[in-house]
Amino acid sequence: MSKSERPSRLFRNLNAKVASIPMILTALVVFVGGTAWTVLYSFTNSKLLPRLNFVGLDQYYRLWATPRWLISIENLLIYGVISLVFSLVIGFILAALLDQKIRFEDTFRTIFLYPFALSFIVTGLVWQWLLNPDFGIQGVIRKLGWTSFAFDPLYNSSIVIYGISIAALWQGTGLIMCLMLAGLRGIDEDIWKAARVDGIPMWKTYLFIIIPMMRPVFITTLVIIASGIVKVYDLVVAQTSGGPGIASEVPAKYVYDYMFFAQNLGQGFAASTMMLLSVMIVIVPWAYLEFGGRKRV
Amino acid sequence: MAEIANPSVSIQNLSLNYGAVSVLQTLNLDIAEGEFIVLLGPSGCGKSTLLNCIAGLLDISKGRIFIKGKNVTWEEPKDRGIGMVFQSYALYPQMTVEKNLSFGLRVAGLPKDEIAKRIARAAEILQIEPLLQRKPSALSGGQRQRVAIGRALVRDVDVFLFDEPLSNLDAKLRSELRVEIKLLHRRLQNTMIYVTHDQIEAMTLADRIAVMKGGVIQQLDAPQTIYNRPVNRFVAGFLGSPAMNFIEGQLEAGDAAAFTADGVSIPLDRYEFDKDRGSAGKPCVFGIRPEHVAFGDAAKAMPFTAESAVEIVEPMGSDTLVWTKLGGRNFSFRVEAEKTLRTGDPIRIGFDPARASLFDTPSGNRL
Amino acid sequence: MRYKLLTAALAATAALQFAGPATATDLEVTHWWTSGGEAAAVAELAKAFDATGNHWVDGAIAGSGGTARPIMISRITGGDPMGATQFNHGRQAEELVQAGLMRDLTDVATKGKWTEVVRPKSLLDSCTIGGKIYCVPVNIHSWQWLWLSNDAFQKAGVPVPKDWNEYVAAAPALEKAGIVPLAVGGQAWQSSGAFDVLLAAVGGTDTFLKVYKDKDAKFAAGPEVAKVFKAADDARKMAKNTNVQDWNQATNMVITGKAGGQIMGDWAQGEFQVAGKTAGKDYTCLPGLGLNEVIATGGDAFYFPVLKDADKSKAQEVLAETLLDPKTQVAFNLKKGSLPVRGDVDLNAANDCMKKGLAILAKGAVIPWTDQLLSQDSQKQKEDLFSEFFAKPEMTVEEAQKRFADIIATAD
Amino acid sequence: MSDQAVSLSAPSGAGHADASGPSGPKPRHIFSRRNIFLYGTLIVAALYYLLPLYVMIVTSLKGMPEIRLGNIFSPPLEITFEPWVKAWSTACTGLNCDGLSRGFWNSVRITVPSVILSIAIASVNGYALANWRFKGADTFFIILIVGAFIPYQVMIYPIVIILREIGLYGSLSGLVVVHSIFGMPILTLLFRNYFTSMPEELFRAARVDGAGFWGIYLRIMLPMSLPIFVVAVILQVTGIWNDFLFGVVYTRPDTYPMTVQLNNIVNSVQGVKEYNVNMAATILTGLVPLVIYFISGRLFVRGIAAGAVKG
Repeated sequence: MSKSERPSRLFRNLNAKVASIPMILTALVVFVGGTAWTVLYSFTNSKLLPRLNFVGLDQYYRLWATPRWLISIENLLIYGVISLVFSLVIGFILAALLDQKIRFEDTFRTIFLYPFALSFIVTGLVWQWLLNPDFGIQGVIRKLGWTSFAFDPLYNSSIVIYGISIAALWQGTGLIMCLMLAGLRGIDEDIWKAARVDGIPMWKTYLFIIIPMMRPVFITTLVIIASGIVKVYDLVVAQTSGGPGIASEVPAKYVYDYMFFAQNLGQGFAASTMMLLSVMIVIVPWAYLEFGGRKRV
Repeated sequence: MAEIANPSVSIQNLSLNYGAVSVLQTLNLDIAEGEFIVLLGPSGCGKSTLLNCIAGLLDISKGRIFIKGKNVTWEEPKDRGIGMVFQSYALYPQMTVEKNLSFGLRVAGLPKDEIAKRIARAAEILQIEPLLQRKPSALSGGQRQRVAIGRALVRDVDVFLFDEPLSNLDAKLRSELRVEIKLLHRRLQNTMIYVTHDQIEAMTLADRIAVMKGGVIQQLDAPQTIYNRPVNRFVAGFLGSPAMNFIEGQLEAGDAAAFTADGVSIPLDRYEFDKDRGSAGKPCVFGIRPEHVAFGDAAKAMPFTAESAVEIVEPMGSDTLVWTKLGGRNFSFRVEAEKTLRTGDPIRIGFDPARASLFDTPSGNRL
Repeated sequence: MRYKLLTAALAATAALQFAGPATATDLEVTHWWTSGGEAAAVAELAKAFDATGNHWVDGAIAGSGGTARPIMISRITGGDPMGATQFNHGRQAEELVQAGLMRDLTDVATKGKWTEVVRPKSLLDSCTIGGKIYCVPVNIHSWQWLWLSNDAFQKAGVPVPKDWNEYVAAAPALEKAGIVPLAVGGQAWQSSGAFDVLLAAVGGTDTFLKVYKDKDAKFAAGPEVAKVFKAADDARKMAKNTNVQDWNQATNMVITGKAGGQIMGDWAQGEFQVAGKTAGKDYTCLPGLGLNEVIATGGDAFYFPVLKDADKSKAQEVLAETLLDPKTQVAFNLKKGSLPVRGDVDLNAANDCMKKGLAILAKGAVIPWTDQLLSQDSQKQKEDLFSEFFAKPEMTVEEAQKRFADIIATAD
Repeated sequence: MSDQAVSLSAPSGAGHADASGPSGPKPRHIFSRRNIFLYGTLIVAALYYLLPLYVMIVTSLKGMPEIRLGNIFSPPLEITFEPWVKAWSTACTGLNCDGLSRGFWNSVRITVPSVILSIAIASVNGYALANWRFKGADTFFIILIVGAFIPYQVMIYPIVIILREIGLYGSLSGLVVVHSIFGMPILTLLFRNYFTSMPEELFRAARVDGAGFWGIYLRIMLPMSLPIFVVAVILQVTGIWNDFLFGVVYTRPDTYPMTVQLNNIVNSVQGVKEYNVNMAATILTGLVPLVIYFISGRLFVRGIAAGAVKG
């Protein structure tokens, strides 16, 4: 007939493939290539410039023997759990409140969302200031007469990471609220009617019916929050520079510091490889389940 | 199945798999020029998938598709000479009706006057002239579907594909548009392939119906044949509303073949067996449509009669459906709307086994 | 405002178009001198360079070397080098030189007889790799100073101490008067540097060298160094109420009398000067913490990346010469509070503290500093340790010393 | 229905007793417990979110002496705009004393092309992934999503090498490429979700109509994608405008974006920290994204609701 051979696989859907070249290049060259490059050089003793002097796993032995790295990991875990839990909880509660057909919804929403427009650098600076024990919140309350009042998270090693979380939540929950609100708006009104007729209390409806229905929203939200958590850097630098001491160090900062301050690229790369590895272990299987299924052809 | 000499659409050994899941299995279908074919089946039977394969919107795994004698298996949808109407109308929301209609023609680069001519014709046929400058959001559901049909119309093609076009409409509009589609077919004499799960649409519109299940065509025949002589229990049960009565039992041994179930014995001497009647004691299912059941005095004349009592009465307006028990099974039949029956009334029913269907229980096939 | 922007835009276009002639070449110089005194000192360099008919394009990057260095390195390795860049001389730029990215200045140096004028000689040595000179030292910075606020001690009713031990003894009085005895900024390099100073001052020159030059880990774990850790423990206790990050904010605490003193390099002097304070009257400086009057020959240097543009390369030479010009040296170092690298310049304008430094230099009481002795990697590990030590009162002296010895054992 | 009720109750006279029962619209109390809880919570939350902005604004309008003495929450006794002027036009970094003004235009020059390019690429990606899946497309997409978790710092070196190899290092185009690369994961996810949520029949209809990959994208999908484009523009403008790391590493001083200058001004402590100038500079730097949020906040939520969050 008109075509006797099946068209070559490669040229089927050609336009889509051509259009995806930037994505493919980014994925392969930048993300895969860059990552492979990083991993490769993590086995070297590169200092200021990348060089291929292999030293095996030395950088990794050293990494895991470094107290600062261990503190960084611990901080990231605490910060991650706090961010994740509170972002979702606060974001959802605010969204649920805004979804009650309230007055001034626009105003409230704008108030909750605006911090997201500000960079982490700005956020860090402002909160560094608000949490300054001398003239921030603690200072003001002490001046009001409550002299024993203590709220100085940024200057207290054991709670400094919570101080950073406060700022992070301030900056980030607005977006989460928006996502959640959008998700809530997407829920069929009939569900609410059904729950009301059945006499299910509102909180139960949310917990057992609405939230499970919002799975896709939660997934997008999780991607956004989690990627932000792993990458947290600017905020810490702007707010505490990792201090007091090394109490608020985070892995991304360790990577940066060792690559550029300490001029020990190998060590920095080893640390980033560990970060990547842990991200991959969690993300890749999930991403395959989530996005790999052929929902359409 | 009669060979069609010059099929308009011919599907040969078509298969479609998603990984290990087989959606369509070695399917063959020849459609004659100008024929109105309805693909009927429950959701998930593969009927829409088959239509999308014909349209070229899905890549098939195996087999070939011919339209007008041309192998279009690997052709783009636009090159197949088809027009398609979708369930959700799929009108481009940002374009006016006119732009919606002309979009495909503009893409194809047709001259302006030709486009105008075709739109005028389609608008005239579908009576949507006053709507041409409106956006789809300003149209009612029926109007939208007319525009969607118009979009297929202007393409001036040989084969029209309808993917459940009336499912999103209310009952009244549905029957109106059904008639219009029938008229359209009469006027255009195009080949039309129509996917639906609605048996009324199928019965009223089709020259032939293909009943599908599990990616396989169960029966392909004229509507009356399918209705009266379903090839298997699935087809029998799927068509007809209210549904056919089924009584499970077995073939009686002895010279006068009969069907027995739970104290009922139905003589089968008037029944036309499809194949060999099989051995005695063979488990089978007896099916009879409610409208083939006589009641009262009329029942007495029937080869088979039985006494029973009314259980539920369902007035339908035009007639009334009465539920009773036969052979231990729920059994329904129709009576005129004027008859007043109450629950518990003793009744006599009867029918002619010649109008019944008998299916083999394990395979479900017609005996 | 609009007018200003417009002129700026015009000037930029003009510069692009007329960059050709050799007479006026733009040379971008990156550095991280952005504090008050530092910026004033850089202005002197820019002025001198502009006077040669070229143009100094200032590439200041705030936030200390840590922020600036990756940018500089990225640009040099990325193929978009600046005209010249600040580095601490020492081991930081070694690899860039080895990779052939930095310009050999030997010719300029020979012409300017650098080997004769630069003093101490060790400065030029740190710029020399494989017999060739790659950088221009511009100043001598020494870390070993204790800056004391005379006001603060007056307020506390104790005499201004003359050495570290007296200072430690005076701490309770200061505290009683609501004064932070010792200001140590939160950034890691400050606590680490303070320890190094204590090591040289309390431990003595030999101890210092044995630890950092010979990298004798066993010695670092020994009783000599334990003494230094004891002093560091004192410092930690004295500094516990400092709530500032930047070194100059800490200096500012001393300037305003909120803190009794600060262990900081001579660059702090620039801040006192900008604040209009007079050495001896408003503040006191104790080199070597008053215990061991030595000066380290650390300092800043400029490196010149290899450029393709011939005009710019020429301008680099001009800049290199300008940087070591006696007049520039004096003007720059007076503002910066550091010591000039030439012995043959007139420093009558120098103040009290600077003169002390010059005198020590003349005596030859000079030690190499950690920038030359340790890699940045080891420095960073040390910074992490001391930053933790100063911020975490629970960390015992013994634990800190053990970890310190571990770092020395693997140091390079 | 109601007629029936009346006719049933009328003869017995029991209807009179019912008259005292609920009738007419249900009364609503403005100060019901629900409302107090609802608005109370919202107002408390709003205070938490507004406090820093309030402090920033108030501080930026105070003179330094007042800041040193007063409390950070008290309104300025004497309003001065000098910090704003200084932050915009005269604050110094090293030798450059032209404040943020230069950086503002640099940021505009960086942000506009970066936003356009990154959204163009990501929307096409999302469209291809949603409607034109080809073998391996999912793998690339997953790599992108995982890439969203890579800290940018890790990528500085490889990017330097890549940019050097393609000859874009140090140029504005280089920075635009970098922003497009790092904006790609989240944006592609958003666009993919949005296009997936669009009725597939529309896409099929267009294919039957003969439109190809680009035809459907430009003529069918784009006109329908305004909501998600609003979301993407907002996210990208915010992200790129606020970027510090790439701006500082991949540009030269004369093209530094505003955030880099903000950092320079804030960290170039000359003597005492001028908090009022810092705060003014901070607000000025955040102004562009803030204005965009205030204007388009409503569209933002609508855009997200329009499909960005549907899996």
